[in-house]
Amino acid sequence: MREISYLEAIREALDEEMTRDPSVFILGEDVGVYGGAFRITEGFYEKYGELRVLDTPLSESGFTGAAIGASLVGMRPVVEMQFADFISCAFDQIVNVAAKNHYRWGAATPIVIRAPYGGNIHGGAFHSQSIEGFFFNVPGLKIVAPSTAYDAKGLLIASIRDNDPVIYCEHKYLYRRIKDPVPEEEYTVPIGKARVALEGKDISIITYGAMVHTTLEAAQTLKEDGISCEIIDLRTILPLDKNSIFTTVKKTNKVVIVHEQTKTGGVGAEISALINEQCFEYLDGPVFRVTAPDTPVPYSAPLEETFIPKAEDVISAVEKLMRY
Amino acid sequence: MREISYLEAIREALDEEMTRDPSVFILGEDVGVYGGAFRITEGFYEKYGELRVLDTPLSESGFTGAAIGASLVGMRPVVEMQFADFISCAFDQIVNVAAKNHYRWGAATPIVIRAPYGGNIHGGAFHSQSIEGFFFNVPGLKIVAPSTAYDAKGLLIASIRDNDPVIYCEHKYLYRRIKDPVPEEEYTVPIGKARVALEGKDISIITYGAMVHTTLEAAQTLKEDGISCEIIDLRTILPLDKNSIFTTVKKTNKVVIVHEQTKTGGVGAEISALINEQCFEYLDGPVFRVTAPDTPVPYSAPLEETFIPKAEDVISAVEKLMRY
Amino acid sequence: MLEYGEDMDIKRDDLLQMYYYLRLTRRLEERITSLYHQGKILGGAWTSNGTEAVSVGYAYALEKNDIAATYFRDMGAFLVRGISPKRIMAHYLGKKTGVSGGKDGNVHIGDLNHGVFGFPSHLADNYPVGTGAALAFMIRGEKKVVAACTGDGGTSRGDFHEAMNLASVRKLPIVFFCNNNQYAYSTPLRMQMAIKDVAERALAYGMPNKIVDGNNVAAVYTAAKEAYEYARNGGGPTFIECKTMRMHGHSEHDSAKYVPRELLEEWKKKDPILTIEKFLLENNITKKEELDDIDARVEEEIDEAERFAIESPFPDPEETFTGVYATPVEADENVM
Amino acid sequence: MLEYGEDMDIKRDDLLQMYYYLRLTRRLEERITSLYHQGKILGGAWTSNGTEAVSVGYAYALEKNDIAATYFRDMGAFLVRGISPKRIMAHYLGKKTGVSGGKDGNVHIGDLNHGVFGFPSHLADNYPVGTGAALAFMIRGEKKVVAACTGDGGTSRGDFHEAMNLASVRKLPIVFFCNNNQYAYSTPLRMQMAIKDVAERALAYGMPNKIVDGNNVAAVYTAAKEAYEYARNGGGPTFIECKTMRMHGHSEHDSAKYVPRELLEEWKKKDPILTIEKFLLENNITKKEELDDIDARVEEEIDEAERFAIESPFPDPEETFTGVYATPVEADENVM
Ligand SMILES: Cc1ncc(C[n+]2csc(CCOP(=O)(O)OP(=O)(O)O)c2C)c(N)n1
Ligand SMILES: Cc1ncc(C[n+]2csc(CCOP(=O)(O)OP(=O)(O)O)c2C)c(N)n1
Ligand SMILES: [Mg+2]
Ligand SMILES: [Mg+2]
Repeated sequence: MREISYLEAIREALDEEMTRDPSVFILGEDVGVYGGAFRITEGFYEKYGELRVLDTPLSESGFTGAAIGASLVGMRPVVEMQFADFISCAFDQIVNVAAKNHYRWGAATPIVIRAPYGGNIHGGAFHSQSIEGFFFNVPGLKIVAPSTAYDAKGLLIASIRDNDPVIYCEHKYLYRRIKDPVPEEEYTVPIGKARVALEGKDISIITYGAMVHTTLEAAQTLKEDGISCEIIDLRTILPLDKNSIFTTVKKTNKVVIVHEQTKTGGVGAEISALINEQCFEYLDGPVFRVTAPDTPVPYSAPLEETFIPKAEDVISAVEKLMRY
Repeated sequence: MREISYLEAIREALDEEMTRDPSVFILGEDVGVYGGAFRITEGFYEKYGELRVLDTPLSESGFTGAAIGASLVGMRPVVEMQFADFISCAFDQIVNVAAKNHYRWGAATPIVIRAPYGGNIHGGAFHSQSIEGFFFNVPGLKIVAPSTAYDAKGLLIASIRDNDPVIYCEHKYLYRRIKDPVPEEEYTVPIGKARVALEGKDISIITYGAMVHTTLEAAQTLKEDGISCEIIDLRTILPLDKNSIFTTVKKTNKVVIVHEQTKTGGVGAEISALINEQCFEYLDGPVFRVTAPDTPVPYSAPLEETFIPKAEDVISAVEKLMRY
Repeated sequence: MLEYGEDMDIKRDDLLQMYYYLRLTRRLEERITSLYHQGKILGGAWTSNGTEAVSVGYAYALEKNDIAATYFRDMGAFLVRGISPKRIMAHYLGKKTGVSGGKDGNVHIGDLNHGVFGFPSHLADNYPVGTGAALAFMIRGEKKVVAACTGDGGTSRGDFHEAMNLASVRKLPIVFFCNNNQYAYSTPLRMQMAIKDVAERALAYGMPNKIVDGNNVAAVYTAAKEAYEYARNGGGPTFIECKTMRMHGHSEHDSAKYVPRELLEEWKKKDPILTIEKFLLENNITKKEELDDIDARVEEEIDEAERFAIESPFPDPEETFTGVYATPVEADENVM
Repeated sequence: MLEYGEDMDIKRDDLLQMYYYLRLTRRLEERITSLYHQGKILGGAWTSNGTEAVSVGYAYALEKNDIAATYFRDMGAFLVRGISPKRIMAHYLGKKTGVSGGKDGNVHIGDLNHGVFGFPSHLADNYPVGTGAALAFMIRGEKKVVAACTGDGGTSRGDFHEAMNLASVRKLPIVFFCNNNQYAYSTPLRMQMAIKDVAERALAYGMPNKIVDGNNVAAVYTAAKEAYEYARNGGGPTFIECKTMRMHGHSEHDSAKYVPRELLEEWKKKDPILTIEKFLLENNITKKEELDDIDARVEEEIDEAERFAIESPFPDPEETFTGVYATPVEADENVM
């Protein structure tokens, strides 16, 4: 199968869905004429016209609200945040309007918000944030975070077709660094289903996004030391795929959670708490978390390197748990 | 000692701090002439003048940003959100400016944001939210949530004197329903320190805010059944008082966490994860969470009653864990 | 004689219909208020008392397939758009038969079957949301328009600005209304903005604006109709300030001591129902008896609505857990 | 002869100082750009190239105890306020000796010792923040003012609106500047707003506005000075649009193909440094030699800054964990 990059996968998903369904359109800053800050929508303006690849004024709350309104009358808007960090400006529209519409008055809000997130790109505190924590406690939202080109495409198509507001966390660090086989035929990756990124028997590592690759790297080293890791790539963060989580816990009885998001109140906390609640007797040791520390994302290279979890961090957590 | 209400305690704290320190001022909607939607600042306008009890236009982001700027030049602003729910409109200023100022460029941002939060008042999805989840994953913020008049006063004074941005979660349901002894003399309740609301030996219940009272009620019933509960009232949610949490876990070996906030990604998840990580061998059973379900806050009485955790819910979780 | 009729191009039936909706709005909200005081409606009660002509006028001028992106003093719009008093009353009582099935309450009324976007409490949030519907109409080449409304206070919010700007840049088919009732809770207009007329806000967007007497339903209707046609034909958005006065407190628990009594006295004389009534009678468009008939019909409808609401069942407690998603991912496992 | 000098009331020394700062800004940013292309500066490089007169002018007109609430094309303001090229260069290189000790980078420069509010990336966020400092000055009865700046694109954000409105209602001592460089990233002004001049934004707030030639540092300085005095004396805020042109891409990785070449050609002739140079020489205010001396001094300073920055140590990795709070609650236990 041909291989394409994570970025190309996102572009293809958008392109195919826009061709297939005239209700899909894109809006955000510089997505049109310019093709987007990360060039995701390059060529779309020429292909779909200025109304379906809509350059907006600099106003995240305004254009996110507009996406919500358009979705209420039958459109399927895809909002591009130039960087995920700017989603904070649209927070109110997302948590109070989009997330609550269906519960409050039965109005489905099929919008996708693309959030180019994550660090390791020397972006500093305002261009590197993991933003899933802003929304993880907000009922009514869905959050996905692909780690491969295959999932990037399949999850984006699924998100566009989904009838709920979906925050699509695309990791900037992966854009041009990850390439993997992606079918030419139409497919979707279901929202709410994790995948086993690596089968193993000794210990489970639950992770998502760019950390899947860090974790795979760690597992490679650990394998050489005779430790067989099972890696669960969550793919969807909200709602969590509890079945997949519990299945792997019951299989290996040991769990390490890895994420780039800061620790306190992170996705890992919920996973750990769920495991504790429902698989307590299966646990052979504590559930460890390998995460970024509770700080903003620092800029300087030695600081950012310290901030982002590394394969060595995963390895030492696994080893510590194996010794437990 | 004289008893005053939770609401009066908040008012006294503000009044005394404004008298003591000319750099303290209040801003928000209708806080001046009107004395605030909940009448917290009644009489302040006359006493301190229109600039220190400042009625603002309807613009949460604007006046929160203004508070940040004032704090950077030596003031200690107290922002009143009319309802905590409206804090969503100021989200960007709080998480990107206030929270990151000190880490990024060493600028302390001593602001307090008063957030009248919580349900059980038939307010519906927009006037009942617990908003701690919006901010719990944001390094640089402090979040407090008093459950008694004593703590309401002491924590508010401590928050005003603190040099970091503090979100002060005051539970609307408690305003006029809770009264307890409050000294006339100046005192503070330290940020970051939980308290033992009830000593016990069989099981620990960790909670905060209005749920402290629900939990005390449950403990009363459980006591009659011979179960001795220790109740930890967190008082500060961010950063968590890990020592107090671990101490009670090591004492009773059984933990139930109770909060009104919705479950997924709630404060309870982090507490459970911390306990799992650091006190695993002390646990005699899973850590259960009693929380609101993952839904917006519904309006209709039977729905809201179902939504808000009750003493019976706490009792059955405790009983289940005791049987474990 | 009132100016009302001058260069007015409104059919008799329409005038009578608007009279009917004004009455219906007033009386429905009065009934809601009294049920609130009886403790049957929980939480709070806000009314559009004295300002009903704004929402009745702008909604009545809409076509069937247009959209109203409402705010919380738009009871008139809910009714004009065809949401029945029964369902509204049941909604206020938190009943299963209400607009939201009990999930939401009081002023938070929305129903896509009637082209009404529900009000999110956060003021002005519906300005961007309304803009989005207008954008959809433009993309699809449909000749529909959107009416979006907020209060004078709401115009101070960032979302107001971002929506007005986007609508102007893209010449979207939307008309923005401001119910300028001179107060935002206790905050008078002069503490809300440093301009004389809210309409001046539109200058920042190069958007046409208009000031109308918000107590004159015909004037609101006419201005709205005109602006809709302009928008429908590609002219772009208009901002319409409706000058009126909030005649009650912010809500039923606010005595509004901060409002000068003389101001209320002055506006009482300009009551929108009195105004249209006088006009209809003085111009011999109708007779007292016909209006009495309408009033009687209104009373009946409201009695019936109350009866219906009171007799309706509450939602089942289990419904707390349903409806979070339009497409649930899977049955959530029960954790405890 | 340039209009520059007409009714100008600027001392010779001040003109030369502004010339110096323009040069320093230009050359410092050029050096930054070249270090970026050498891979020594990570992440990105944005410059104020072609628009330096805006920030040099507004900052030079401030008094020592005033505040500048900056945005990301305000290098001139950082320098004028006394933040040294050394510390700025070290900041860009992520060094411990930089303004933020390596915690932050590139355009995010703030230092309260120099009365500079750091730029949060989120455009226009510093408008409300600046407003707050002005409010503090008013509360304390201090005769200080605030200068807040943002881009043309930044004026579309809600925070712009909320800050402008609050400042107007309260007549706060703040002057709002807009660096109107005609583009927001790739978005031209006409897709950003449906008005001719950004200055029209001020009409919505009843705020005085002024349009100045943003490439004429003396004009910016004079307008700023006047507005500061007005604000200092209780007159309230002013909005000043500085018309200029972004002469590079949005950042170094943007070739700005979307900008018509003729537009750049046209503005190249109006370069702010050329403009002041010509003025100074043609009016015999200075001689070429004096300017050459200044230029040489600038080169030296920048060489020294680069040397300093390159020789400075990186922060210790442990510093990742420090400084989150001004008042840490307690040493956080180590979890793993
Ligand atoms: C963003 C936001 N902040 C605060 C509130 C609380 N609040 C409800 S109504 C109101 C005043 C509204 O004034 P205005 O916009 O003039 O509308 P009116 O009530 O006068 O019709 C306020 C502050 C809110 N609903 N939304
Ligand atoms: C709220 C927000 N959204 C998006 C961005 C990303 N961004 C950085 S600069 C820029 C364009 C800014 O244009 P303008 O305000 O005109 O300033 P200029 O760069 O032209 O000086 C954008 C969209 C941002 N910084 N802040
Ligand atoms: Mg009003
Ligand atoms: Mg610009």
